Amino acid sequence: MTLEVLYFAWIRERIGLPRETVDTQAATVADLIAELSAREPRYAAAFSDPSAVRVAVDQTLSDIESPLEGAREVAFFPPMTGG
Amino acid sequence: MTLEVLYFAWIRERIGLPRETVDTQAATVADLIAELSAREPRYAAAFSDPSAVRVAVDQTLSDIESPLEGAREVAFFPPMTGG
Amino acid sequence: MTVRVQTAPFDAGAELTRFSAGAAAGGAGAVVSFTGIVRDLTPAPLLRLEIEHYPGMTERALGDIRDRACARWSLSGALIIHRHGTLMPQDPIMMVATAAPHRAAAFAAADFLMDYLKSRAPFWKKEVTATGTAWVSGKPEDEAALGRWD
Amino acid sequence: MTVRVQTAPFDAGAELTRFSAGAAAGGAGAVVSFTGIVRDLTPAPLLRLEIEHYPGMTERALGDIRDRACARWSLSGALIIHRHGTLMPQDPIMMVATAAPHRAAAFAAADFLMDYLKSRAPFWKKEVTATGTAWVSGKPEDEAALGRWD
Repeated sequence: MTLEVLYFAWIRERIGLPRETVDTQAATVADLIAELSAREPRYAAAFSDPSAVRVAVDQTLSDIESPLEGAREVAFFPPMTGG
Repeated sequence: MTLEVLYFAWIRERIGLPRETVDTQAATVADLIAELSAREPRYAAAFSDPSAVRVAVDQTLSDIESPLEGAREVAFFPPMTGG
Repeated sequence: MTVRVQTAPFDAGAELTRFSAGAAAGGAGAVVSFTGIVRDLTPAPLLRLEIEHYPGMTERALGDIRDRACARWSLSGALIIHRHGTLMPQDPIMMVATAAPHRAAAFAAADFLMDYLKSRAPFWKKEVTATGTAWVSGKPEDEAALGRWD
Repeated sequence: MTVRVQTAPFDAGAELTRFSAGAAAGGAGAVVSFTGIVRDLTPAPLLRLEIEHYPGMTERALGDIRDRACARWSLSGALIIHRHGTLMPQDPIMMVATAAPHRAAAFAAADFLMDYLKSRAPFWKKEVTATGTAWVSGKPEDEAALGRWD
């Protein structure tokens, strides 16, 4: 499966890029995080504190257990600070 | 004692004047209402439902038990509808 | 901390712009405004609304309401404008604006000002239609609402 | 029922004037507005605030927040404007406005919109000072605040 993976705010800065295309068999968000974290220290650093990471699957706020089947876009970001 | 007595809204309309000077020995607001109501039917009509009447003594919201000693201005009006 | 009682119409947007500029310069992070508008709810079309008030007591009551709000919350600013005289449907009747470092205080203070204005400021509204006039009744729940702030 | 996401500054007062005119024509008796303003609270003077957002999801989230408010209260109108990009101290960051027949609904809906905007709209703020930059932390109580509306 091919996913567009987006990063925002300090997660984007820590990983060093705003988006990338990822070819993966990850079944859930948790699987995808584990797979990315295993790649390089900068990914591991970005995902080191799961409580500080929020995720959207196809632009809908989701959580670490969310399945990725059929998904096209996954975004990782810190808690939102709008308003 | 000489009091300026003011009337507002439908109390003013029912009594037929906006203010008058009243010479009275009334000790409380209740005494003053009784004294005015005894004068003429239009006063009695204005004060017939005490729950519909609010009073201010010297421009401070008061109640029927409030003493009038030292007061200069008493106003009668229906519940306020500001805002 | 302005209180104005006037017959002239006012532009709530222009007032908000002026108020917010002062509040921002004073360190506010949050500005809340409320505007009350004349609605046409009478059985016959509303021709106009006439608002009577108690000169002297009005200014005193509004100043007292504003002081209570300022004592309760740390506000960067507070504004109350209330019209009296003859108003037309869709005219703004009154507005309040509050500014504070944080939004919870700005919201609470504006809500508080409105609760007090409704039943503690000496204004009375009369609706005039082609078929007659009627004084707007004070609602018991408006007076009861003040209990929220005890 | 307007939602705007923009880099350009906006004039909250001019927006309120336009919004209120439409609301009054639509029968509203109550208009509430909230404006959020950039504050200078950093240890070193704040040079600017940079707001990042998630294009696509932002519009979707704001539309969803507005729809929830409209489903919950009978509103004559609702407006959300949120800036992104570079903002200066004292700039308005965002505003919401709500219009309803009665004030309780207008107040509650504006408060609700703000609670949801704070932790459900994908914006992130970065403070830039002469001595460095720092991302503003989301507050756990902002996410917890949504529980008020369950």
